Amino acid sequence: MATSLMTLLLLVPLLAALALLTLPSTSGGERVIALGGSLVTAVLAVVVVSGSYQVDRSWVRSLGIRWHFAVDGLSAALVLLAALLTVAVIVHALAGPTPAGGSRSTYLGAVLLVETGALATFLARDAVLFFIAFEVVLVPMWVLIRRFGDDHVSDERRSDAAGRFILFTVFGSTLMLIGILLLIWNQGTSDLDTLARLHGDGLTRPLQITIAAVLLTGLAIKVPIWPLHTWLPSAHTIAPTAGSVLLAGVLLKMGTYGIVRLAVPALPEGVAALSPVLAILGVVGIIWGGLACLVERDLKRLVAYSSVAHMGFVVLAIASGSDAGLQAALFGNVAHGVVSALLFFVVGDLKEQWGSADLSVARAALRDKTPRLGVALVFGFAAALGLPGLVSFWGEFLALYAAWSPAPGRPVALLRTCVVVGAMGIALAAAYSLRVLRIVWAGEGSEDAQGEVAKAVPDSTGPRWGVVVTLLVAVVGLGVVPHLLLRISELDVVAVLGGGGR
Amino acid sequence: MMHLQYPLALAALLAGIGVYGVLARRNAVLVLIGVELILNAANLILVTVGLQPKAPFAAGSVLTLFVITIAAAEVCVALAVILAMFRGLGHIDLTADPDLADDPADDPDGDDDPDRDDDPDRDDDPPAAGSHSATVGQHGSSREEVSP
Amino acid sequence: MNGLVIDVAALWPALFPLLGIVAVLVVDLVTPRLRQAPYAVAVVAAGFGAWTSLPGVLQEAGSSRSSFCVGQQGWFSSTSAPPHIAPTCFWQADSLASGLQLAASLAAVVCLLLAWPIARSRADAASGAPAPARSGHTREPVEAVLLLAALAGTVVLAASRDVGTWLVALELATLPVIVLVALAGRRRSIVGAVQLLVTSLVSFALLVLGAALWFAATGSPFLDPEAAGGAAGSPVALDSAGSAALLALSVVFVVAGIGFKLSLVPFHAWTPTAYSGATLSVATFLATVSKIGALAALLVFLRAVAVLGTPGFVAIAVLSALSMTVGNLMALRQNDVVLLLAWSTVAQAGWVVLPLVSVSALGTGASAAYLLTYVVATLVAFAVVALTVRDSGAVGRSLVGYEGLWRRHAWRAGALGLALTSLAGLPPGVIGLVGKIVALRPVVAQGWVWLTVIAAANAVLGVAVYLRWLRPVVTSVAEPAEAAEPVNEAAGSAVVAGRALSSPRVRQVRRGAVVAALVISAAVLLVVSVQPDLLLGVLR
Amino acid sequence: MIWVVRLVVLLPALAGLAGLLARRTPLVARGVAVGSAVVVVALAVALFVAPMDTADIDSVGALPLGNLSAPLHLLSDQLSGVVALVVSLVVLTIQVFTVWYLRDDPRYTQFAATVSLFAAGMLLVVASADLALTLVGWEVMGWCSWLLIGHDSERFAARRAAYKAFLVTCVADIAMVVGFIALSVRARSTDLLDVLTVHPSAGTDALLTLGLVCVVIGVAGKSGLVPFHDWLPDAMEGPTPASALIHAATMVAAGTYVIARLFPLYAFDDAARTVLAVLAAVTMVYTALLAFAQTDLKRLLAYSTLSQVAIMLGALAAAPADVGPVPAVSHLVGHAFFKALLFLGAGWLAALVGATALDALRGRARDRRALRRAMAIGLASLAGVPPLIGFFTKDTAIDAAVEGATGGGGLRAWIVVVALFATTALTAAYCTRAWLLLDTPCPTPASTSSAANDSFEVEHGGTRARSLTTSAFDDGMPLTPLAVGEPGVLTTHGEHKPITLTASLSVFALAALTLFGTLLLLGLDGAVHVGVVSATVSLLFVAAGAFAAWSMSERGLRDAAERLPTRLRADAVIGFGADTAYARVGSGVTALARLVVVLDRDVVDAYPRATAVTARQLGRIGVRLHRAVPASALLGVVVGIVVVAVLGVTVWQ
Repeated sequence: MATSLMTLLLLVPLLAALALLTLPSTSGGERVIALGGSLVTAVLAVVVVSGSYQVDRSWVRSLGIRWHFAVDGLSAALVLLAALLTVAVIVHALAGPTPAGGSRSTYLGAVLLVETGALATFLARDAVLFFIAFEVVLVPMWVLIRRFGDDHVSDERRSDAAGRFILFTVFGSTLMLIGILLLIWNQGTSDLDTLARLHGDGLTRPLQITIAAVLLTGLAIKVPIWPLHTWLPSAHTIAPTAGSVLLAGVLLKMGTYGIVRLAVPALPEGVAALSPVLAILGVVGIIWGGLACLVERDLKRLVAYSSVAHMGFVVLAIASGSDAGLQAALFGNVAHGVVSALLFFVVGDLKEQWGSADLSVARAALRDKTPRLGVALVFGFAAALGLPGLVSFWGEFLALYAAWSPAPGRPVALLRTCVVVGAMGIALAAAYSLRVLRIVWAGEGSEDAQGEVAKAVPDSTGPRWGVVVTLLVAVVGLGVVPHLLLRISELDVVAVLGGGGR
Repeated sequence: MMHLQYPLALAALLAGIGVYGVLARRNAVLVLIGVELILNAANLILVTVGLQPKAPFAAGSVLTLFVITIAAAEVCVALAVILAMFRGLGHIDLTADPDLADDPADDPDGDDDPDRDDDPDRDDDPPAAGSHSATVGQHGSSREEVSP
Repeated sequence: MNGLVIDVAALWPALFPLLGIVAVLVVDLVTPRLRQAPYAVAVVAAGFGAWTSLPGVLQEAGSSRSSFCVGQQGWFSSTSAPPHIAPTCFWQADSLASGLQLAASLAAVVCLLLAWPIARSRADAASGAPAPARSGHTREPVEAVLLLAALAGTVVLAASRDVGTWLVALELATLPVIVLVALAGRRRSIVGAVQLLVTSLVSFALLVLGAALWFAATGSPFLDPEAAGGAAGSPVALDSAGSAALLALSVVFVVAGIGFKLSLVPFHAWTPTAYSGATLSVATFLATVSKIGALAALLVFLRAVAVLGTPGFVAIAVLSALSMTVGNLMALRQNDVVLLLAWSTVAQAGWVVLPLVSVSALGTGASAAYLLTYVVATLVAFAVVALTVRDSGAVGRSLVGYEGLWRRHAWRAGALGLALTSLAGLPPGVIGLVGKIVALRPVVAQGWVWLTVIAAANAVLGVAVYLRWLRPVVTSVAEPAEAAEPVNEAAGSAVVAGRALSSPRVRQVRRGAVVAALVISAAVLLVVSVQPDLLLGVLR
Repeated sequence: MIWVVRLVVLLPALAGLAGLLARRTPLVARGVAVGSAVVVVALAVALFVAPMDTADIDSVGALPLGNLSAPLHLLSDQLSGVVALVVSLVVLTIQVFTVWYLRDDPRYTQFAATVSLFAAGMLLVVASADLALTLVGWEVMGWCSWLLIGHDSERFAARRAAYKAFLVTCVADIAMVVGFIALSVRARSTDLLDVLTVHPSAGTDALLTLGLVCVVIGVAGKSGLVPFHDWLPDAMEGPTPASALIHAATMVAAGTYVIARLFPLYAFDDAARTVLAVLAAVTMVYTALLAFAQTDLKRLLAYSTLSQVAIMLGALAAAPADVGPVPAVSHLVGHAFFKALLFLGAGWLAALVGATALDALRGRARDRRALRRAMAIGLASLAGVPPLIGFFTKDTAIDAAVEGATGGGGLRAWIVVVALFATTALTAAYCTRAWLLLDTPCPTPASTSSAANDSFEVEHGGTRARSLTTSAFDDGMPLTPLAVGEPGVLTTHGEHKPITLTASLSVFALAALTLFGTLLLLGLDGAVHVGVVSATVSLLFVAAGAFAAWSMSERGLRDAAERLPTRLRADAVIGFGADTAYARVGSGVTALARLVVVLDRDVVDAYPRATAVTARQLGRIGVRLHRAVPASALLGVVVGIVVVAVLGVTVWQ
């Protein structure tokens, strides 16, 4: 029973997705299937997380790949995040018009497929299985962007965005595969727990560094770490709301999760040797993203660049190598998932109403005319700038703390410089967040707006508002009580760093 | 051992000439001859090495026979195809840029069209018969200038 | 009495196609007007061939089903043959060889189904006029016979263990295909056949040269590790280094000679021409059974030298990298799906030989496994193309013909999607992904870093290639025409021509056999995607 | 009792949330805002009366962070009790006043909720025994100040001022965050007690100094020390209650409290204290001078706040270790009362007159008796006239500084002492000037013309700054725009509304606190400690300053500031171009951002794009090269075999 629950958790969204994809476009059952599927999955996810179930069967015997899924502190929060965000995405999608480009059932099916892949990635305990799961999300996400993307732009741009997304990621994941294969070849097992327990034993330092470099490069594309981030803005800009939310809220997490799950425990020395590079790239990402946001005109692109900045903090935290750093990374990961999901829901709604997300067009202020979206936007950007009391603060503060006092053997002076520079990123975040709020919420230039754009857009209502409120509650709640998340990962972080396994 | 060097050198020479023939000739039949030369080089090696007492089953000679047989089969098919080429394209020049454009009515996937099951003759009408014989004539005069 | 021990049971996979040839000829003699009869016979023969290779597949690792065994004590004493010849067999089908045989037979079944002709009466009715008396009589049996012959050659190749059998089987697997290509009878197909012919002739000649060098280096007609191990005692070499060089030369000649059959760059030039010239079923055959034969031949040879350890095969690495890159880059420009598949064959051939850089059991098994994943996926793709061409005519050969396929034929589009993602190595085509893992494993194990990076880059290119096809499939038909991807100049005219060619009426052609082919291959693809072990287990 | 501490923080936060939820029903919102403020006052009284002297009150539980301990404790002691009480009292009066002041504002509920949240932030800082919690409260205040200053978001100036305020303080907070991190890394804990008990090792402790200096810089941002001072006058764009809140007891003064809490560490670190001393000394004198030149009552008060907060920080910088931080906190309390009083009074006056420009307000206080008295008490207290609270607290601060200077504080303390006395005189001068302007009814014709002239000049100066701004704004980037708050800006609120009894009562309550608040401080050890000498000297300075202003104003007949050179005054009104300097920094960053965007597009992204283009081009070339010519295929075969053979033989092994 325990094991079948875990498989069920993956099967339910998969089967629901298949049902949706094969459903004739005229029938109306997609509502029930999609919502039911995602809800059941969410419930199962909660059950699985609370009961720490696992399944371990042989799958591809000739390659030694096991059907091994389990949940622990590193992945629990992400599993929940993926499952719950999918429910939110589906509720949101059902409550509004389907983006042009295809039938709603295909849209929902692709969403559920993405969920399947994400859950499998977070749960997988076999390196190769992890890789396979990692790839599952690509095609459905490609379909979401390619087919359901912003229909105000040319087909060329949609194709470019979707192609960029999938090609960048495939390159990254193939590199990751090479790293995984190297690791497996040298360690003789693909079991992640065993790899963690080996903790790099039997690997020479140069080999560790090589493998870590390959793995981290591959994963860095997914995170994305500067300078491998250029696929992200276009993908976010073009993707429909569901795509953006899942991309930012779930898919990006797979990159950092991969680093923590795969590279850090199995290759401690390699990661340590590369941590200066990671830290520098992370900090460059923070500043780069922040600066780009200062002049970016497209709201969705702006949020995408802010993701680059936020993931920079996570990377910095990982580079510190201390347990507080890993805690910060995992927390920051989830925090960014919640916050960017909130932002993309709101921004997606706005874009849907506005027809574009161009900030240089003077529009009616949200503040009084569209108070709900306005409040959500304010909270979202307040969280994006790391306002204490909201969820992302803890991730960023702890990341900086961890980088200031890294694990022994790491370059302290360099990391401390990174902390100072990274802290400047917080000021940049404040600058661009307030810039957006000033333009959109307070209505900079709205007095000059004329015609169609001067009209207030309809406010968020019904289920869509419910989704936004839920995320708002999460943003505030986790900000006030960060323990909820930190406790989940506490023990496992120590295990990951100490090579204890579990 | 020394005496083995000479046949092997001859084999190398033959192979070299064969390769040259393959590369230098434009006429399909002459290319075929180049190929035969290479095969003969291989045969020579086989026979030479087969003289060694260690080789079991008289393998050198047997393999040579095999190769000769295969070459014969090859030539049959090759000549058939070259013939088809001549009938279809009007020349057997291997360096010519072939005209791939089929008759517009020609379905690219002929196998499913009941109308035109197989009628190679009906395909692209080749050049006039006179021109045929002319090329054959030229061909026959051992210059490999092939029309058109 | 010791002598040539013949185990007929082991030979059935090859005998059934041969018997099929005879049966086809007999049937054609008896009922010349039954167009489908030869195919039915051929399908049955190939099917039986597949069935009889199953026991070979299921045998445990290490053992093999052998026939034509010699070398038992005393047999040669009466002849001049040296007494030290080890007991050996001319036919050894271990599980890997049997797996390839099985795959070849099954692929041949699918190809035959794709070539399934229309019943005579229907064809006459459709054409509205009696077909020319001369036509139609000969083609079906000829095609069936040639396909079976090529299949027989492939099957024998996989099990052959001596140079003579190997060479004969290789020719048997190649020559009929040349004729098959030419048989389509159009100008394009003749061009393809000529190109295939001259390439194959030259390659074969050089391959024979390689085989002769093998014989010179080892003094043995057997392609087995003992022979390779005994290369030091070569009759012509002066020292062991020279002997090793000679052996290496023979190996690379063979690799290059078979490279043409595998469509490795730079021996690939015939591939697109022949694919587009041949009928779809023959193109499918070229892409699948032929490739299995080529790889089987290569593996026979390479497994013999595997005993020499795992030397770095720079030559294979270069060929592999070149093939992947060129194939993908060219496929990226194609708007004709058959041409796209042709170039994708070239690219995939690079992946197939990629693991062979490590000449070890790991490498050969990986290579075969990758080939099989490719074969299954390609069969599905070709079956979908065949079906689409039957539905919508020439436009089915161009990418635009697939616009909105998802909405029109969900199942077919699903099968195509699965095939394309398998080829691209992305889930849901898990088997393609597993294939990639399998192929990269030996390379990584050997530490060929530059090659893995090229492979990674080509994985990306490959995804780009197959997504170009997948894109119209998932695109909604309602999309405005100008939104379609701008056609490049090179292929633009072809597409325009293709559009002009597509007849407005949807031709109601019977296509049960094609559907069956699609269903069979897609089912196999799906099953192995869910449980890749079924495919990989074949190659224990 | 433990719950009292928690509730003091929690209640205003919940009130803020409730206020947001009750957006549609102003009545409920009012009730929640004022009611919660009343309860908080009651709780704060309890804390004041019976402080617990503990720093181990759990808030939300310790953070599980491995080797970093972050217990997130709250504390309660005498100091926090006094400050909490003052904060809650000021917030209560402001909430009451706001009910009247913003009664017609559709956004009243949001405003009141934000004030509650703001109070929660400040009270969290007050009750926090953990650096992380302090940071939370600190930033929450910053965010609320953005909301409050930008309350009238229809106006460009308000949006800009809010943006500027948040950004400037946020830039300083970079240092604050780094400082807190440095301090907690020393102690491996964010707990205040742990941080304080890790005493500096012998000699210098670089990490400690770095941390403390960084905290000083962070405080400088929120407290408006030079060079971060310029956001505060602009923040006057917010409604007057917001200004009162920010200035009186919360955000601006919070820096004092934070440093006071960390005083044991500062006492041992001369370097950090010197930085603080210099910043504070410069700020108090410079901003007092600017205050004198202002043409707008609210801006005058704003500059006076800067000056007064610098006095507190100066006391912290100069006070000897045994005196401790109490004198500074004492002035914090005094300042809270009289500054809230002054702001609410100014708001009242402005509501009546419809303007805050001194020209427009001239003599308007004279015929409103209650208001006139309130303003008089406030200004006198600001100037340091005994027996008002301002006198006691300021002289306590001066006394502490003098003690530090004479007790071995060295140059650092002397700088502060000198600056303190200078500021005393200047404060008296600008208070006198303001009073004379408010209370002298009929400007003579001559002075009118001169005033017109003067205001022209000011307008001129303002316009200059404006044009600079607009050019920066044209490119759609709201980072750089700046406009000096125009003199005489009309508030949009409460024109000629009769004041309600409760609102006026709140003002009177503050006046009463200004009069008798000293009694509150008696409970705090050392909070009132007036040295005879220093008090006498400072009184002399007060008198001198007042007299000078009076004589400059020709007995109140004209504006004392008119005696300054016109050019100088115009520049002083716009803060000597500090705003322009900020804008330059802003446009510098924007230019960098543009560069980044260009680099992102044309360098970082160039590689993938180039790869795609190359692939496509190579494909095109390949398609062109690849023709169905059999001979070329043969050539390929032969060349390939040769290459492969060579490679195979040479590289084999």
